[in-house]
Amino acid sequence: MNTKMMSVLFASGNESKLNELTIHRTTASLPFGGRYRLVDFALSNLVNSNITRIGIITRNNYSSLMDHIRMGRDWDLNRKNSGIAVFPPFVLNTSREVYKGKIEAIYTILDYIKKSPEDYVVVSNCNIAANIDFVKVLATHLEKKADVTVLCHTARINSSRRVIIKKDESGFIKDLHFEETPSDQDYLISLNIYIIKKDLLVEYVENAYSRGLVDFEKDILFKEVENGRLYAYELQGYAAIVDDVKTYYAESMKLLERGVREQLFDGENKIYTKVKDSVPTVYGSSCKVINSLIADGCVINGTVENSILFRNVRIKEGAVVRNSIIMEDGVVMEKSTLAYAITDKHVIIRENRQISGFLTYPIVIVKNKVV
Amino acid sequence: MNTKMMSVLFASGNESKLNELTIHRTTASLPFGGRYRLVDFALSNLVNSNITRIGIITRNNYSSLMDHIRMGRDWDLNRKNSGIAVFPPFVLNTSREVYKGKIEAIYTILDYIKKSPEDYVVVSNCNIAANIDFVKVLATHLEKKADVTVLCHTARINSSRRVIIKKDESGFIKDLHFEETPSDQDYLISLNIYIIKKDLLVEYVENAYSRGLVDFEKDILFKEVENGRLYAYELQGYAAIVDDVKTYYAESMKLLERGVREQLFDGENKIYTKVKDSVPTVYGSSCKVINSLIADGCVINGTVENSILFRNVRIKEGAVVRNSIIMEDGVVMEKSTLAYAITDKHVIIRENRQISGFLTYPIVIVKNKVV
Amino acid sequence: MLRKECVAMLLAGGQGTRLGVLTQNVAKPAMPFGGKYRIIDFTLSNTINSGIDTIGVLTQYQPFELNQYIGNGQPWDLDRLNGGAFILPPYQKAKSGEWYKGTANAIYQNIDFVDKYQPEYVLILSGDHIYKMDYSKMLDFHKLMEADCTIAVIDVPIEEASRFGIMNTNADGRIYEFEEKPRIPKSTKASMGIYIFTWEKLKKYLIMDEEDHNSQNDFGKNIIPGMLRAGERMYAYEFSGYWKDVGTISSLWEANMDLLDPQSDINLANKEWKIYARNAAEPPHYIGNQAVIDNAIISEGGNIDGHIEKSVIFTGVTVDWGAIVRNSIVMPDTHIESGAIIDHAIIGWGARIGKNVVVGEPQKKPVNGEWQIAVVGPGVELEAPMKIKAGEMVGGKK
Amino acid sequence: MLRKECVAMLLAGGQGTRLGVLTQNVAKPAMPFGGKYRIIDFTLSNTINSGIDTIGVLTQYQPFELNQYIGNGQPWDLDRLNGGAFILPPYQKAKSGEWYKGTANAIYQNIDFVDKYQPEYVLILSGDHIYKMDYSKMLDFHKLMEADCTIAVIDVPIEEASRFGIMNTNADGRIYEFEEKPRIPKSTKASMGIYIFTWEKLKKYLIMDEEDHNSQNDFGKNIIPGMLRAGERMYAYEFSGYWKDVGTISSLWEANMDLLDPQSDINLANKEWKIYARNAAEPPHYIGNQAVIDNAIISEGGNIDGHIEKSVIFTGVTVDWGAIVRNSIVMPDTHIESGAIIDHAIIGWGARIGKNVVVGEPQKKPVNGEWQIAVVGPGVELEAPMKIKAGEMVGGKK
Repeated sequence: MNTKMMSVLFASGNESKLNELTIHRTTASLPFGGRYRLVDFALSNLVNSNITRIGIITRNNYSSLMDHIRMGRDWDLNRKNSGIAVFPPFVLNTSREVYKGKIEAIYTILDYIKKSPEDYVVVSNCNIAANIDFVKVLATHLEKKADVTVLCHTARINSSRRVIIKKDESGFIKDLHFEETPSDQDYLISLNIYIIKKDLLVEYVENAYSRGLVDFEKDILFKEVENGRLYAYELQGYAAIVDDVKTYYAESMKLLERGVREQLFDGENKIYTKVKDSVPTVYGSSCKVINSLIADGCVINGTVENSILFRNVRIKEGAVVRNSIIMEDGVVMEKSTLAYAITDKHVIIRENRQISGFLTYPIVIVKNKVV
Repeated sequence: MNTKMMSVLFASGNESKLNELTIHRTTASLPFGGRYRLVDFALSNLVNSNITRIGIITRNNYSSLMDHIRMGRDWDLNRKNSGIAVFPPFVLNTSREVYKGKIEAIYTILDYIKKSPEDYVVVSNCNIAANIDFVKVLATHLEKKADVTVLCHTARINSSRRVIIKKDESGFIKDLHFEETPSDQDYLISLNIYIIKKDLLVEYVENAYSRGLVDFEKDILFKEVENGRLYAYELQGYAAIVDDVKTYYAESMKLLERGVREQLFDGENKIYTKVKDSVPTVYGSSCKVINSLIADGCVINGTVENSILFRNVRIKEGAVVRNSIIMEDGVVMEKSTLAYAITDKHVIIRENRQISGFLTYPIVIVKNKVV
Repeated sequence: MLRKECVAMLLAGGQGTRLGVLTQNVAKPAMPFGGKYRIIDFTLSNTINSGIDTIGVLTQYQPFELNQYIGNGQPWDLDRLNGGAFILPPYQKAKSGEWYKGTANAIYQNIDFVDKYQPEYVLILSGDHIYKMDYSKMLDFHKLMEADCTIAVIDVPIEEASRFGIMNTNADGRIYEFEEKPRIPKSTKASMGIYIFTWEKLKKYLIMDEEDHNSQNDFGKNIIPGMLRAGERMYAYEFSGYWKDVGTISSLWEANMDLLDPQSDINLANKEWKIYARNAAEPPHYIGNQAVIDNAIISEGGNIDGHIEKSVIFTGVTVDWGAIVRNSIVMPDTHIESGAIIDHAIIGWGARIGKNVVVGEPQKKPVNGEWQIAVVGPGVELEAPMKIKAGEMVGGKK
Repeated sequence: MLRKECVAMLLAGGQGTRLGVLTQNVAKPAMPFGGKYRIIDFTLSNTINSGIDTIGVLTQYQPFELNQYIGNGQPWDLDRLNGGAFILPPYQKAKSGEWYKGTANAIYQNIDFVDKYQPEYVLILSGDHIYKMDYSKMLDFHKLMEADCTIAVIDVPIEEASRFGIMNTNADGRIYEFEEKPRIPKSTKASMGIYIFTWEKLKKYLIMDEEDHNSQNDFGKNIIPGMLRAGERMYAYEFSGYWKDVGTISSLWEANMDLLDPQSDINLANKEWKIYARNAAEPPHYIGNQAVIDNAIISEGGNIDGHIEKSVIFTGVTVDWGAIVRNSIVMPDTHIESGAIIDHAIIGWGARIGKNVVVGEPQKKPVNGEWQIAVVGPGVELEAPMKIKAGEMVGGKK
């Protein structure tokens, strides 16, 4: 077969900082961009790059993820010989303990990785929204004869524990370290997406695991810097790392910029998601909508400004929604006002409610809540 | 929609008496008949009767079942609006306890049952091999205006805790009770497969659950006898109830009779199973095979008599297999002899081994064992 | 092969010449409708929602689009191991081969296909109507009446009845007379072109019809009258609800506009009877800072910064600042540039309406029952000072 | 529509007249082979195993069987949302429509289909060969050589070379001459009828070829020689391994017999390169108390109580006690009654060989390279004292 890459995805990772948004789900299944879940970007990028063997390692709350993925049919990944394998926690871990870090996580599925015929592995978190052509990344990886290619982009540090890269003129990495404090300055920031030759990944993980190490970045990559074979592949165009409520809100709102949407969605490499057979959105005569991203299936009779509406949201007459994110099946009833809010799936805001957060502190309303 | 029936299947139930055969699997996924698992009969009967909404309640060891079913595509059950729903243990049970009996099991999925649009429910165990047309059963159920139709057949009692039926001339049940002792005489025996109107099932289960009752047969059906609306639908043709190693072996061997195979497999209602893309079986020049059922993908160079070979079994030169059941990927090496044995999947019998059980006490060799 | 109680055969063959430039390169059933659908989505969804999972799509004209659109049938849940959706073009038998001569001949040529499923009943559908219908209820009626043929009928106003095939029936629904476009209609029960036949019976008449060299091999002209003459049990099944033939520009436009009318019977949002469509994998649409939206249906992938009023906007449409779209249908991947004014128009997919171009004109009511809709063909690019008048059609290039 | 690097086009059009009664109602690619396969399974499986998931199947002859056999493509993992398997019969464009005139014309008529996937390369295949081949390696070679066209060739014995299209090449594989069935072959590199073209280049030649009214619109006769004359970069890709054209009764029989030969290169059991087929949902086969099996391939669903020697027994075959089957191919759902003797024969699907009927005769070696195989057509029922001689063919009814 002609396929050269497989992939290992980590469905979990930032649940603690995403608070209410990930009570019932993994980071991978966090709704984003009006009709997607974060995992859609990873899956679509892989499929668009002809990578069809994808192992997803979950830690907890994976049932919403399983429900979303459904054997991968919406990504054309329901394959006989490859396709998606979801690894629930415990399955390979006889001590009945959830894995402690990526090294242990990969170690539990080493058998699956070794048995796969592909030579290269894309290792990725599921909290990235970007449009990535891994065929090009692999071509560069091979051309540079790198041990590990680390995908990165130039951006400000808007959250803690970002991995900062320093590279030389040839693109090889000279330094890697965590940065805890936000900055107003641009840095080269790792997206925690890697391409590695499979045999090397297995060697790294077996070595590290036998020494009791757990952190893939700190215990493997940071140490490998000195060998000089880590290559920094800088992604042009929009890329979002979502790791807390603040970044979730800020990166969502960036999608209101046309240029950002074009970089993320346009061109040949489409982003796929679970098909829900919604009807197109219906706008009534009394609606007033500006600067908003609106998914299918909504019925809008009120005012919507600077907001993102997911599928099947209902905005009733006289309701006003500003600078907010309303997830699937949300309802804002007559004469209510919502500002700087993130309402999770199936939240109902009853009549005459006034709810407002603040730009840097958007209020989160949890799933199925009636306010 | 025109579909009138849905189904609830119990994947587990007899694991304790099936010993080594169900260490790693539910009863539903027990291999049977050379290329099937027991659940294939239930699923195929349902699909052939146009029943496509099927909830399967599992208790433990359900990963082999999930792997076998794969969203139901081999039964054409990967439907958008219906199809298979597998309910793992714990999901709806906040006390983190496995359900105690069928009543509690059904109670945990009552929501799923209530939301389904079908009016009638087929409730069935997964340890039955038979070819059943539920359209006919429902027609009789409606014609007789029964509350519950109990499928049964005439047979000897060959295992404990069989449910024995006494009926009147009109077919309605006059008595139902457990029978613990085997007999040489024919009885009318319940197959533990029922058709019930959905609303009535919900009522039964809600009532019984609120009284802390657990046993569907004892606590509901036995008590309903006195109302006189339980109808006994007697199945003609072959039907097997598999509930221990002895019945497993005996019912398997019955498949060597042509008449039994015709009743189980022939006609319009095919039995489907997971497709494995095996090649046809190859017989060498030195083989000697009589009175045996042989699945695809075998390579036979030795002697096989009165036996059942599952897919991809290898019988080497000089090996002799008699009165045995060899499950998938089994290998019997040169000059070994096997008699009255059941070897689980992927068992290897090395050269020059002599292994023999006895007709009433077949020896079981567990999965992946090399002897 | 598992037996099927009922197999559906969808006559999707027509070129739909009355739709002009819109069907120049696309068969009518593949025509976009309602923001994200194709016309055929309604019939396919009705079929699977009625519990019928085997459907032959008979086509001989431009099958590519339809073939690729239907694909493996998955969006309609028709990706079945046994059954599913099959495109059935004419084929070459041994030495000879012939195109479908008429609707009945199309079924005749596919008798072998139907026979494989050994059905008791065959449902004959056409692919150019917008409606939601549970065919299983019609089948129940067919069985109850022990009919040989059941024809779905809808009540039409008496003044329009002479435009339809009219069924004259007894009180129990049994048809005693069929009149094609009668000058003086005796009833208002118009045929919807939906038939259920008992297959053995239909097969007999198809074979007889094929032997008759004077026959036009058409259901309405030959098979139905022939069966009536022979005294077969033929029943009219009365359907009530939204039903619209979209065979003309005016009716296609009207049917789209009906979606905007809260009083209309056609409720797409009903979750009990979903209409499925192949998904376009587009992001949500964006409504810009300058946009004014007043009663519209807008599908995914759009960038709308203009003024939209009482219009249906399909997937991937861009409407620039200052453009005005009123009472119109804007099909997929179209670009309406600033200053353009669109009114009572249909803009074909992939078209570009340049700055300040005017397409169509305001209208109060139809003329002789027909709205004067301006049509811009697929892929056409218009520049100012171009002006397309009411009812005018500008040609499609591919 | 997602772009595809390479689209495969499978020429499945031929009636296969040399297979006589076996292809009277079934296109050659749908012919049963090897116990549970159809001939086309090999090409479909090679394609998906090579990582190519979009395949157009060009057919105009008896497409039903093929259409229903391929269905939604699931058995070959070709049930893709984007891509998959498509049956492409000729279709009617606007007013005219025409059958495929030749292999090149068949691709020409489907240029639009290919263009939708914007492929860089097109792989042209035929559906009547038995072989296992990784086309992705051939594609790698095509790219490495920066070729316009790459033709797969296989080394044949020099004495047989004049039966093939022969490629004469430079040391690096570049073709400088192509000779169709040369009397005095200059090389032993025979074309396998498998081509990879850079799509833009092929499209140009297809359009030119269509304009040439003297052309037979055939790849071997027109396109390949034309490209060579024009000096395009054409390379021969050498394939080694099992490859067999099954276009005649004798070669079909031989290819089946090869499966029984442990020395043969055709290894179906190799799990790295599975050959997929639609599953028949039959129980395991049963070998009875009286049976003698000596070197055979037996598929599912059979009841075998006779004597089987060096034969291929398909799905659902019954061989009664006392019947003898030697050196033969017994296709699906056949019944061989007791006392019948079959030797060097092919029994078509659904046939019944009555008690004591004799079909075929023992043979030591082929005559002029052809085995004298007796053939019983599909569905034929024979009763004693019927005797079918070596090489004789008894006609199929449907």
